[in-house]
Amino acid sequence: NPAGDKPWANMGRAPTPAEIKAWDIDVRPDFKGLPKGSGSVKHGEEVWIAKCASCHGEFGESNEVFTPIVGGTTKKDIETGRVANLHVDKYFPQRTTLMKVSTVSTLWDYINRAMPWNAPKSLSVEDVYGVVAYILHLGDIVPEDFVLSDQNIAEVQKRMPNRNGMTTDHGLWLPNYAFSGKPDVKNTRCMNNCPVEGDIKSMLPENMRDAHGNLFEQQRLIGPMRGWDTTKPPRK
Amino acid sequence: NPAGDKPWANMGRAPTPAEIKAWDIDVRPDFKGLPKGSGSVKHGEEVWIAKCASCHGEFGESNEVFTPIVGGTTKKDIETGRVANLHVDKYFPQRTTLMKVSTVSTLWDYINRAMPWNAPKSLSVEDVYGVVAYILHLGDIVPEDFVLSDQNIAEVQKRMPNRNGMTTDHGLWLPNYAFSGKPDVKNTRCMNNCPVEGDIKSMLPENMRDAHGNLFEQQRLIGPMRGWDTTKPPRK
Amino acid sequence: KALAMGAGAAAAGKAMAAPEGEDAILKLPEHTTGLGQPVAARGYGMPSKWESNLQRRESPGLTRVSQASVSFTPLQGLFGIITPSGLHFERHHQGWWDIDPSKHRLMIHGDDGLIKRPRVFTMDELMRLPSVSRIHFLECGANTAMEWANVAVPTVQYTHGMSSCSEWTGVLLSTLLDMCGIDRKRAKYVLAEGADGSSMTRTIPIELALDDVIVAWGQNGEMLRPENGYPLRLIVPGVQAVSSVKYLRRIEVGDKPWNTKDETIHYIDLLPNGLHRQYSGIQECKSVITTPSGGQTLLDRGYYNISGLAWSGRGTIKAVDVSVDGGRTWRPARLEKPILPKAFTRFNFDWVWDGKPAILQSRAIDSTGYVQPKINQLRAVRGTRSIYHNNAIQSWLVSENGEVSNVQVY
Amino acid sequence: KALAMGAGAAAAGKAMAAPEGEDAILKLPEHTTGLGQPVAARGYGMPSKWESNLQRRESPGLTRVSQASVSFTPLQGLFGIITPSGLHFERHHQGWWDIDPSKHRLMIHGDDGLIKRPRVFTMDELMRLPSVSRIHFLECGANTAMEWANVAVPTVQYTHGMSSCSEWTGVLLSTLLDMCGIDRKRAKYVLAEGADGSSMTRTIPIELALDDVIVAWGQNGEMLRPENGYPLRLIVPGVQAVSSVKYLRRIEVGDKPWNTKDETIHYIDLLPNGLHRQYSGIQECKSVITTPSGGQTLLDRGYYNISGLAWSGRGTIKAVDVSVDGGRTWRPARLEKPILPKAFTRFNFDWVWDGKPAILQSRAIDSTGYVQPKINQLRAVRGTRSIYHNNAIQSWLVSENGEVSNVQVY
Ligand code: HEC
Ligand code: HEC
Ligand SMILES: [Ca+2]
Ligand SMILES: [Ca+2]
Ligand SMILES: [Ca+2]
Ligand SMILES: [Ca+2]
Ligand SMILES: [Ca+2]
Ligand SMILES: [Ca+2]
Ligand SMILES: [Co+2]
Ligand SMILES: [Co+2]
Repeated sequence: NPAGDKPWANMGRAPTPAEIKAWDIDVRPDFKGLPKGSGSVKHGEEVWIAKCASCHGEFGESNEVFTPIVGGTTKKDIETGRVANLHVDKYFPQRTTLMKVSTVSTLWDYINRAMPWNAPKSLSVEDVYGVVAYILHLGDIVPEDFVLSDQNIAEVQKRMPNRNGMTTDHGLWLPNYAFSGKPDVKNTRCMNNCPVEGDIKSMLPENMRDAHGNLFEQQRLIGPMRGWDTTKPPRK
Repeated sequence: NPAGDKPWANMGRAPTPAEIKAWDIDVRPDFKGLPKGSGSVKHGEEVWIAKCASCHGEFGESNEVFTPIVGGTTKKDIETGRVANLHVDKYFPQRTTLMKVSTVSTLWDYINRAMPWNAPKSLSVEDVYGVVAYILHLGDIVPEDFVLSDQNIAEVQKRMPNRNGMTTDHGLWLPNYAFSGKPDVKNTRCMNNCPVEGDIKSMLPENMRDAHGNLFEQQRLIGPMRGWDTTKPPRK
Repeated sequence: KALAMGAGAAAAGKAMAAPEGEDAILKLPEHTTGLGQPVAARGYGMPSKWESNLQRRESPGLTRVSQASVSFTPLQGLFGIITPSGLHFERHHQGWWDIDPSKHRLMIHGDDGLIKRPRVFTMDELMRLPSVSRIHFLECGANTAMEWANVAVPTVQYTHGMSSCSEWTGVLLSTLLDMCGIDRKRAKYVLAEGADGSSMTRTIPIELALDDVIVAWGQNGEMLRPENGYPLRLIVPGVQAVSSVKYLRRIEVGDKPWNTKDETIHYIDLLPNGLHRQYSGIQECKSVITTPSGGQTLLDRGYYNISGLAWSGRGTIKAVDVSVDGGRTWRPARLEKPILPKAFTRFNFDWVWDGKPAILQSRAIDSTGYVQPKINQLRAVRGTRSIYHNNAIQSWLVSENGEVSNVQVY
Repeated sequence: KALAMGAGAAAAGKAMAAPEGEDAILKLPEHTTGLGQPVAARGYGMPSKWESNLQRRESPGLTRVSQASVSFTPLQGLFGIITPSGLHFERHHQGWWDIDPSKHRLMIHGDDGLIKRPRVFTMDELMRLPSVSRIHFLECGANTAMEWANVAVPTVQYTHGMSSCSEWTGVLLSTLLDMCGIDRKRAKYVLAEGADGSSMTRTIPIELALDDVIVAWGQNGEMLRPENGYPLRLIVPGVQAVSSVKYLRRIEVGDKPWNTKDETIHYIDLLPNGLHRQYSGIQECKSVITTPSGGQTLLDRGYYNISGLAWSGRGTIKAVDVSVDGGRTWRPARLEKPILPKAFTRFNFDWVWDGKPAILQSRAIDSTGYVQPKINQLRAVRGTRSIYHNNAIQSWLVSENGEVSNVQVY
């Protein structure tokens, strides 16, 4: 190549510090990227009522616009860092945000970048500290008079109910990709006389036949098959 | 395959004789498929004036809706079966239908299936014989009082001006596909110091710069290039 | 006896009303006796009006608002391996946009010397770079999620329609990272970030980022569709599609994962013991029969060409087996070409329906030797609440009345 | 000095107006601070509004009426090997139709025992048959016709845009002919006939008919577009596209060619001696650089990824060479995968433009060893009036002002 090895290497330009600042908004679990500042539960409650409650409910309990943010965690969980209600034996119906999130940085980062849903990136640094504090308070992770700040957030992390609830010990974790990536479930390629239980374990309940609309109108009008006309009972 | 070798073999149904008749309209050079019947030049002229002339001109000479049908053939061509005006030295500007078509069956077949353009398959058998006769007459292939019929069409074929004008002796003729298909033109894969004449032999004349509209509007608005703004002269 | 069908199917019968023949043949239609539409009547063409049943659709009740939702590809009506871009499944978290590409920028940076030459690119600049064109599937990690516990939806559009396959064109992320002077020894992860309201962020391990990840602008020959990230998106082949960040505006190189909202609140797989598997990226080997499939009715007994799709996030498809007796016996299907890494592979299989109940299944094997599992095998390890990565063998029951239903059989 | 461009290009410059940064980054756009459109807002999606320049277009003056004309694919803006179906070139002889598929029939017959079991098929029946899905190009025999004598058109859309490439799905014609009991010994040709007004008819030799010819209903994953023959067309891979009869209604098997209008009045190649080559089917090996190409202006000096397409009607592409000095020196281009028989192959090539005039050319070599010829080599044998099968090396001149022009150089 007469034009040198990588003649495209100089394409583009250096960003300015202000440009990096405008876009580099991510906050990591080690709080790299977290802006200095603080916000109280009280301030957060005000922001929440004004800008969040309409979608998420006054106490983060709403299931209307999105699944609930608060609920399902206990004082015990805060101690252990494992949300007991996630265990299959608990039969707990819904998994809330606080039951799942393992790092408080995630709440800060996400609310700062994406909330309120219809006006993302409109909150001030104080607002974000405040609503995160308010949500944590709703989960009894911080007290009512708490002021969350870049100084004390690492302490709060130690009280996150599900902070020990994650594992990367599985075959789909990407860094393992090039190395092991061992699948956890294996089938065998049996071709004949294969062992099967054989009976039908589950099928669509009769009353859900038309839950997705008239399937006749969701299938091609020619070809080997037609869609079920779900305005009528099944053919005999 | 437990279902037999070709379990799809019985798909479909037999056509009825009437169905085959309705669609099997093709006419071959050996006149297989040609319906019995006849039509005079005179009848053909009537049909032509009523149903063809508006597009092709009274004498098949029009270049408006489609290239001319008649013209460029001579008495000599009728003798030799080769249209002399097709030779490169003749500098004959346009190739008409009669200069190219080698078999009269083609005219019959095509007019019958596709003309008039806006009402294909509306002609009677007599109409088709008639207009074919009329076109042939315009090319002086048959006399004014001629009546073309399934009986005499083979004789007419012997007067088609370009009947000997086709060759299949080339590398693109499909039956050769699987066998030889020898290309007639060869390049070599020279990589360095390749022989070239080098100068620009042809380029778009300046006055045709905008003959295809404003090229700026025919190219993407982003990417490595833009389209020429042909409302303006070339950039300096 | 033949299974007489409702609207539109009568014409398929072997017997005809009139002995002289069918009107469809004997009475020449208008299109055989008239003049049609001009060329370029539509400078950009659309499907036939007779095809309007094949649409992207939401699954009612799955999500609460349509801007943070999914629309499913109608796999039941598709052929081959290329998904028409207009039917590519959609997943948005804060709605889609049609972004002015002349104002779109991509920034690549990283602290602590991980990126020596941070850069900003315009689309003009990106599209000048050395590019690749590759066919890859995208599958949402939540594809087939509704079926972990029970049958919940009727058709393959809703069971498997969060997957599509396209030819993508763009510059390899590794090319960009090298231009920016990445420290290949110390860099461990990159963060990809979108320009939409959600500014979707996902952590991608450096092994992948330097392998086959594409910063793409082209999809199936043209620019990305707005719903698929116009003018720029990431394509992370073989990995759940949420990582293929749309409206890509920023790549940051770092040394630790970011644990973003969609890495610790969603796209985590709950195990019975209450632990969540995090960073579960790879879409394991999977297949599904699309013809015939749930919600369809067979018109008649006799021969059918069973057809479907197979894919693997770990490599190429080596074989697909089909069973028509609920998994007791299997025979290999024909695989159409091309067979490409991390791409859909189309399979076909001969079947004669004798009118008795039958259970149709397909089972894919990939180049690592992995064999697609049964749902009970998955459940034994992962329970029924892990939402993501359900790559179980799909069963379709053909009943005596010709109806094909979604069932679970193992 | 950088070549300053007109509308839209200023943003590509390296220098910025304000020292603190670009507005495109500093002022967050609406799509980063608002809520976008819902999923399935468009059940069938369309390209971005910013892409509307890429359209099928007629070449002014080429034909007299638009129903017997051609619209060209905008190859100058396309990527990869799949042509978006909405931009597939069109060639109609009597206009296009959107045919009711439930009323469409295919008849297969032949006299003299050449077909023992003549048959009529509905679309329902055809689509039940064993199918194949294959990627093939279609190229009109008249592609590049206007360039035999002189440069006549400005852009690659008009020089090469009568070619496109799609994934086709259908049943092999050989499967159908065998079902109908073809006499494989005595059958020599088949006639394919369309259902439109022109009832287009073309003779296909039995060697091809029994090889890889497809009776297709699928194109790029969905049904054929109306402009491309919905609901059924023939695909004759590697052969001039006029043989791939649209709206296919009838196949007759015979023992002699038919010499139809488009086999003796058109699609015949005039030689200098006045003879016409007839039945010139095969589309020989050809390539063209699509980026950069005629009618474009380079924004700046420096690196460009030269990109283009290569194909051969005789097999696969083995190599593509690129010259940037008008054919004096050549270097092999990178070929993208897949490389399939009788399909487009995408090539890419690194080039640094120093601001001086340059002549760009590509030259394809196929699996038979055939090397794409120069226009003067073709002319030496075929003259300048043969219209069809111009597969010459295409030259693009890059002038000092950045403009790329269509030129002939050899
Ligand atoms: C107009 C409706 C709306 C408003 C107002 C709104 N949200 Fe949300 N919120 C949503 C939706 C919808 C989602 C889910 C987005 C997605 O799918 O990625 C969401 C997600 C979240 C989540 C992540 C929950 C999870 O489990 O993924 C948090 C935390 C959150 N919102 C907090 C807030 C805060 C704090 C505010 C106010 C400052 C707010 N929201 C205002 C609709 C809203
Ligand atoms: C409304 C316009 C129109 C009318 C009326 C019409 N034609 Fe045509 N004709 C055309 C066009 C356009 C074509 C070219 C079609 C194509 O490109 O395949 C054509 C093609 C032909 C051709 C083939 C010419 C060639 O070189 O390919 C013949 C022969 C012909 N017409 C004869 C007739 C006859 C006979 C009639 C009347 C019975 C007729 N036409 C009426 C428009 C018309
Ligand atoms: Ca950062
Ligand atoms: Ca309180
Ligand atoms: Ca016949
Ligand atoms: Ca006269
Ligand atoms: Ca039938
Ligand atoms: Ca630049
Ligand atoms: Co997803
Ligand atoms: Co053509």
